[in-house]
Amino acid sequence: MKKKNTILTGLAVLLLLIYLIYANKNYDSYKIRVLNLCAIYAVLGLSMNLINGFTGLFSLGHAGFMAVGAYTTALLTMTPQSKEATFFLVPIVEPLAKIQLPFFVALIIGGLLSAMVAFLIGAPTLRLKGDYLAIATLGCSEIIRIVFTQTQNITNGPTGLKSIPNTTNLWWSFGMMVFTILIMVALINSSYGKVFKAIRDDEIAAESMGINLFKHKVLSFVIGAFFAGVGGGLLGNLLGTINPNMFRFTLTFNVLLIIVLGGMGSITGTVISSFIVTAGLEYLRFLDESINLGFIKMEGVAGIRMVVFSTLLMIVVIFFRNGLMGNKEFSWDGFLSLFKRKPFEKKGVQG
Amino acid sequence: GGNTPVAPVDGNGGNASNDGDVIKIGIFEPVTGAYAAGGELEVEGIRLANELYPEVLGKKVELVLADNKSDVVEAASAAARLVEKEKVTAIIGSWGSGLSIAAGDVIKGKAPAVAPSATNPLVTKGNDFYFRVCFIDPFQGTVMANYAANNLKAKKAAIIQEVSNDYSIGLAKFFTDSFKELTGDANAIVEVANYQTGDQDFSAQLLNISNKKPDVIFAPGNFTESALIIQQARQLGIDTPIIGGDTWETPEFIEIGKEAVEGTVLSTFFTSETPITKESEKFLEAYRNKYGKEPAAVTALGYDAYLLILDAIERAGTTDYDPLKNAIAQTKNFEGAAGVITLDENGDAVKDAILKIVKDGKFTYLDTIKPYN
Amino acid sequence: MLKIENLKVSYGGIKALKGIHMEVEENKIVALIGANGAGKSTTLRSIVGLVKPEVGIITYHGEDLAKVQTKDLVRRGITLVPEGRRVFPNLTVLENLKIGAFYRNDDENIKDDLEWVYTLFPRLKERTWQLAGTLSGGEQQMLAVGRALMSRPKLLMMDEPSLGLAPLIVKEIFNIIEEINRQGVTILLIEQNANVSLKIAHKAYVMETGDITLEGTGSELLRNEEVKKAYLGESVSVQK
Amino acid sequence: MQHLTNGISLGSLYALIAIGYTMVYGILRLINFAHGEIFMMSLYFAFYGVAMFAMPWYIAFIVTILITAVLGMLVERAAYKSLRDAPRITIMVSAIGASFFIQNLAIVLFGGRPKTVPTVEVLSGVIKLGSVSLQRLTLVIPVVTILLLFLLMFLVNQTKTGMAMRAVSKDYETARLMGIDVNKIITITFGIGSALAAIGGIMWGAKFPKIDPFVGTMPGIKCFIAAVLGGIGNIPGAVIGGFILGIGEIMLIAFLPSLTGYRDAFAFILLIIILLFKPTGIMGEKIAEKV
Amino acid sequence: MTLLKTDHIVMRFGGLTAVNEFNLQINEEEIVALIGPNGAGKTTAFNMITGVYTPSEGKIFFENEDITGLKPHLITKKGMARTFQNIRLFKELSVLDNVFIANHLHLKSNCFQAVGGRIYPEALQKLWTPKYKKEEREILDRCHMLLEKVGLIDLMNEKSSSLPYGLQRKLEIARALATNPKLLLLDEPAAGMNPKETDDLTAFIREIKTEFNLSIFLIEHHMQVVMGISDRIYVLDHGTTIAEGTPYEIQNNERVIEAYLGVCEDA
Ligand SMILES: Nc1ncnc2c1ncn2[C@@H]1O[C@H](COP(=O)(O)OP(=O)(O)OP(=O)(O)O)[C@@H](O)[C@H]1O
Ligand SMILES: Nc1ncnc2c1ncn2[C@@H]1O[C@H](COP(=O)(O)OP(=O)(O)OP(=O)(O)O)[C@@H](O)[C@H]1O
Ligand SMILES: [Mg+2]
Ligand SMILES: [Mg+2]
Repeated sequence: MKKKNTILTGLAVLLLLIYLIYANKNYDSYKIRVLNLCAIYAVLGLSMNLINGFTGLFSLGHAGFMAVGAYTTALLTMTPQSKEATFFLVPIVEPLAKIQLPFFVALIIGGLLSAMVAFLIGAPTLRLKGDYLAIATLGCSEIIRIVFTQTQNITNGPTGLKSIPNTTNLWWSFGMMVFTILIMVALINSSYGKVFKAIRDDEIAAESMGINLFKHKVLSFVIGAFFAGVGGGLLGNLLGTINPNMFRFTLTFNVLLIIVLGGMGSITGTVISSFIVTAGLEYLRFLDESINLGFIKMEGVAGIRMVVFSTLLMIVVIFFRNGLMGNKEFSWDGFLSLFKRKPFEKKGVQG
Repeated sequence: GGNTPVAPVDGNGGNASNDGDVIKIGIFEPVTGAYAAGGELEVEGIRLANELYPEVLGKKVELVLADNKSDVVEAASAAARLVEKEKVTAIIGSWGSGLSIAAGDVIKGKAPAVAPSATNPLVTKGNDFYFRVCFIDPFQGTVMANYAANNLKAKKAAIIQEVSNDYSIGLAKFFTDSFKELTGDANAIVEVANYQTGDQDFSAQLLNISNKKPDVIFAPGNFTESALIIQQARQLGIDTPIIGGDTWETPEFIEIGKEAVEGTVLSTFFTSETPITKESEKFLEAYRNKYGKEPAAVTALGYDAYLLILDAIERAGTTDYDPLKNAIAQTKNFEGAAGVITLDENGDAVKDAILKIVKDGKFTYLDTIKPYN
Repeated sequence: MLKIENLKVSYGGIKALKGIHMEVEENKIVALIGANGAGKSTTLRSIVGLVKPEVGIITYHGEDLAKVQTKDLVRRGITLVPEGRRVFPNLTVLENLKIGAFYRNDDENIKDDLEWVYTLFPRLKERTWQLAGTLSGGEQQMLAVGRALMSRPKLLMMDEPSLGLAPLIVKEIFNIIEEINRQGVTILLIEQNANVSLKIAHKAYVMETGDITLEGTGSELLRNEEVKKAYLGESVSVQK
Repeated sequence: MQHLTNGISLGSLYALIAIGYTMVYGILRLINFAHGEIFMMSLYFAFYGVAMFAMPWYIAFIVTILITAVLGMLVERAAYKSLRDAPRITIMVSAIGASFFIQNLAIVLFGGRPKTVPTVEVLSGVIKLGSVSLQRLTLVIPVVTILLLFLLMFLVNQTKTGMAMRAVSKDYETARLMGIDVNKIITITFGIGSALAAIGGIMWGAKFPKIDPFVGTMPGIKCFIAAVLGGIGNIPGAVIGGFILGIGEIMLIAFLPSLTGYRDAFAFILLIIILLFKPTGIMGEKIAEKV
Repeated sequence: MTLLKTDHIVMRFGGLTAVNEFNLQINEEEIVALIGPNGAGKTTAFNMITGVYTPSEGKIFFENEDITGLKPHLITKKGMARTFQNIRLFKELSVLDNVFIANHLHLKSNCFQAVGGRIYPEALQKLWTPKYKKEEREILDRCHMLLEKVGLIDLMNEKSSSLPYGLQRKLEIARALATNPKLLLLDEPAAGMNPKETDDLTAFIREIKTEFNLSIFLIEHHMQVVMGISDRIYVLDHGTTIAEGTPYEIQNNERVIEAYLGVCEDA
């Protein structure tokens, strides 16, 4: 049984590999960009789901972590020349001006820095509960953004960074996504992951079972922030430019939306929904253009896309209140049984 | 429309971009999100130009709008969609330099882009596919510093800037540099106050400024916040002259600021009173007919961006991106609605700046400033 | 007065009730006993419309309760003391009692009823101004019963009123149940404390995993061997 | 002195809007992210009332308050009603969705370009008190805020409806059993909360006469902070929070001008510091869970 | 030997003194019960001992070590585990996981080792087993053994909230046992059970006591349980200890009868 699953998983990864090779060859840069974004959002969604979905911490600080990761990665990968050109108002501080590191190293440092920031934020705020934690973390993320707007000699202030090498490609983003999924699955099924879920279900009981609440909350927070930082780094080096304004709390909301739609506490759900939401939002663009039905031509109403999107969002939330997957996970047995159609098999997908 | 791509004219530089009988031009603007207001103004100008000049090379020009949601991530995708999926010949946009910068990498080597009003130097720097029909921040900052020092005879200036806005701090910086130089006084700037986009209350900053008794206040920033600033300053009894940049020139600036903004001076690209070119007249007439009001400067710039591209297509005689890009780069003394445009080696417009003063609830022409060399 | 026919309820896949029949006659005390998870609470929750039955008809004085919204039941004289007390923790004791009379507009009578409840539960009078959330379990239970009484019920349904109460209070609660029954209130009672509830019940039903397996008068069931074995335990005599 | 009056007037504005936030939160335990957007819509209603339909200002105000209340109730119907017993985070996403929806709808309907609130003489006249120059508004706002505060406190603590609101806030099911029409109570709460947003909106519009689809965002966040600062769900707390925030912000800019850029950060830092010492806000109820 | 000792502990909530100068002593392998009217302060005393509340005054000693004010998780580590008046299981988790988590406090692998251990391929584990894997297997074995003993082994993959009430109680006790306690504290374990189930529970408590060499401290209102298994009983009323003694002494104590038991009327 186990062996079969391993083989199937291997096969799936191989299929993904073949698909990526195909996509890289045949897709135009627009499609590739959207695919990249999907994978990056999956990484971001997973990182947030660890904190919010699995550990039950209502944190809205994700944009801040992404900002730390994105800026770190960008500053460490930009060439000294482009740094000089970009920082035309206030020159960049000395040591940063010259450093240039390989993408992977920069990405990891970005993740680590973001994790460190999360630790500094989490240590005081994780004592708060529920909405109070939400607003405090949201506040921290906004503070990070505001600080980045102000520290012109490091972040170039509101102008942001430009000419970040466009290193992120399908290999990086999907590679990171697969890596994140792997780590998350391992973590969630380990004793630590179970403890996270226990904290989510009942803090008081968990503490009475000898679990150090604070330590494990911080742990989850920091791990989540690490991957958020990595995701931010990937995003920055995909776009080639970042500025503090993109890390507003709406970005956090976007990620939150993905995990709620996918199902809080479901890795599978998060991955699926990050693809649906990201690609779907792009697909809806036809609404902004004029629609040509052959006989009538409707002038596109600017902005109607977002109206439709938010309506769809609310409808989906109302009808799938636990998200697409609830807190269930994909499993090969469940997947295969879908095809066998055994009448009495109720548990379709379960981890 | 149904896509039957036409074979590229030449083997490599060609983009199989257009249907047999239409040429697509992408509008890459924020129509939702925080910059929607600016985006809307530019789109107006672009659409108006398209109505007046619907054809080039005997083909119909079709505009394709991609909303960049005032968001950098979306901006890159929107631009990518325009060049890849819609296969546009050229792109116009975007309001908000950051958004244009985000599109820069995407469009490079795919289709040239012309920004109507993105004034940040970084937009065109190092990107020979990006152009603009406006002048850049350094020039504008210098113009206003000159005005303050020479016309107002100001010795001390205060700045109130929108810290989260690259445009605002850029202008403030260049103003500071040249004002210090002009006055020969390293302490000529007595106060730099900050505020943030969306702020509504500036009384504290203004009181601080008025305590330093400057001769002039330079307040580059969004027209909405700026109008409120001026209004609140007057309410607080501060009557120091207040000057600003091109973003002020919208009807809403006066609507919000009302009597308070009387007498404020700004630099801009364009005036409707003394039409600079023949095209200006045409534009003004059409705009007034269609909307029944005075156009904003950025609307005129949107209009110009469209015309500039059409002109270049005509000169290049093709829609292939390479020749087209070169044709745009070679633009010289092109007569647009908002002045005569010559593009410099960076792709930035070198053109006159116009000074305007608000008088009787109208932006009134004050002076024309030639580019400094 | 109340009639339940062929009631079936399920939660997702779990069949909680598998088609039960029950009847509550006016002025009687009817007890419903059964193991944990037998479906007792579910029965009460279906009566008040907090769960929707799959099939089955519940009528009250001939009226189909499926057509009546939960909030309108209290006007018809149906009141439930819910499982787990459910007092409003952020309201004072007095407010909790007042909210029991929410639908009523006869302020004078409400005052009298309040006094009546206070005489039944002097403990509540001592705590008039305390927030209900900080009461102990027993106090909260008294409050929940008192609150229900404030609505002047004709049919009072109680879900495990003796849960977690000190022996003394349990006795008191049962005394009060008999007392208000004498005053003309019909009672439908769920209890784990089978021996006491059977003792005071005119009629009783035994429930097992979603089915009613036995019914009869209280004393009949008290003597029933099966009931003794399954619910009363051997230590009955110890306590008595 | 001038700073202080400014602070008070800004603070009372924050307070006014924060009350509405707190009310809705108090009863639904739900961060009504659409509150700022409802506030924004009220500005548009006021604008159209006065500018387009040329209503006298007092009628326009009443109409605005009523329409906004209806809008609030509609939002409740559409986004929250069918989610009564859904997980909280789901409701929150629905709230965010509703807020996106209203904002984008406003863009489509009214365009992204800002409009100007017509001046109302009664509110905008300037009074000079010695060296301090005051807009009449500066005096009106705190008075209105305090008045509404007492009105609301009375409503929530002394009336039957208020009692029902508090009951509903803890337990829908039991409230229903008591004969309370839960949906009606929630609708009323939303109506009142939105009406408060409208009153806040009108005052705001008189002070800062600019309307665009995003005017609600910043006040929305600030007033939410004010509500949390005071202890979310607690009405007097919201007022205190509003004042602290408003006065604090003005003082920061006045006395530490170099830190102006951190104004918004200040609001959050203040919030976090207070939460660290009082994890449920200044006047927040203790959530010492009974085990 | 004395296992737990409280020295004049006091708990105040605002003006209310919920527990006043409570002195308690529990010896090894002893079953001690705490009874008293509702609101007497029993649960509050429990909460102080287990660290949920910090006493306003007084000291608590466990194995002669001062544990006053320690966090609950540290107290559990020292060898005390509890159940709750209202069942508090990890509802979304399986029966097995509920018990598994209670072993976490003894886990030695850190988070990296845990993740690494799970990623490390199964096939290679014959050559080398990661530390975490070894530990995980040990824990699983222990859990299986425990579940076997309490009779929940067949249900180990069920979601804990889907268990019937009585079994949830048992699971809660099993979970507490999994932390490897010396002293087990039970808050009204028989609440909501009918007399038959109550009898079964009493037997179960006795069993686990000998099986695991436990001391037990319990709160209960069911007198069958209390009188049946306790070695000693404390009686609280209004926060104050009004009696202490063997079940026989308590049953015949006037004050206790008056405040708590009531006069026995015969059926
Ligand atoms: N909300 C729910 N969701 C899913 N299952 C439920 C729910 N409520 C009850 N059940 C299940 O329905 C069955 C009957 O439950 P019910 O609460 O009616 O039992 P009961 O006889 O009142 O038991 P108790 O003595 O524990 O109160 C049980 O198997 C229970 O697990
Ligand atoms: N967190 C708290 N805040 C305020 N008062 C409290 C709190 N916890 C308990 N109390 C009060 O302390 C007293 C003792 O409560 P406790 O829960 O300890 O009683 P108990 O003996 O366990 O009663 P029961 O048998 O009903 O469970 C009660 O009057 C209760 O109202
Ligand atoms: Mg029940
Ligand atoms: Mg207790």
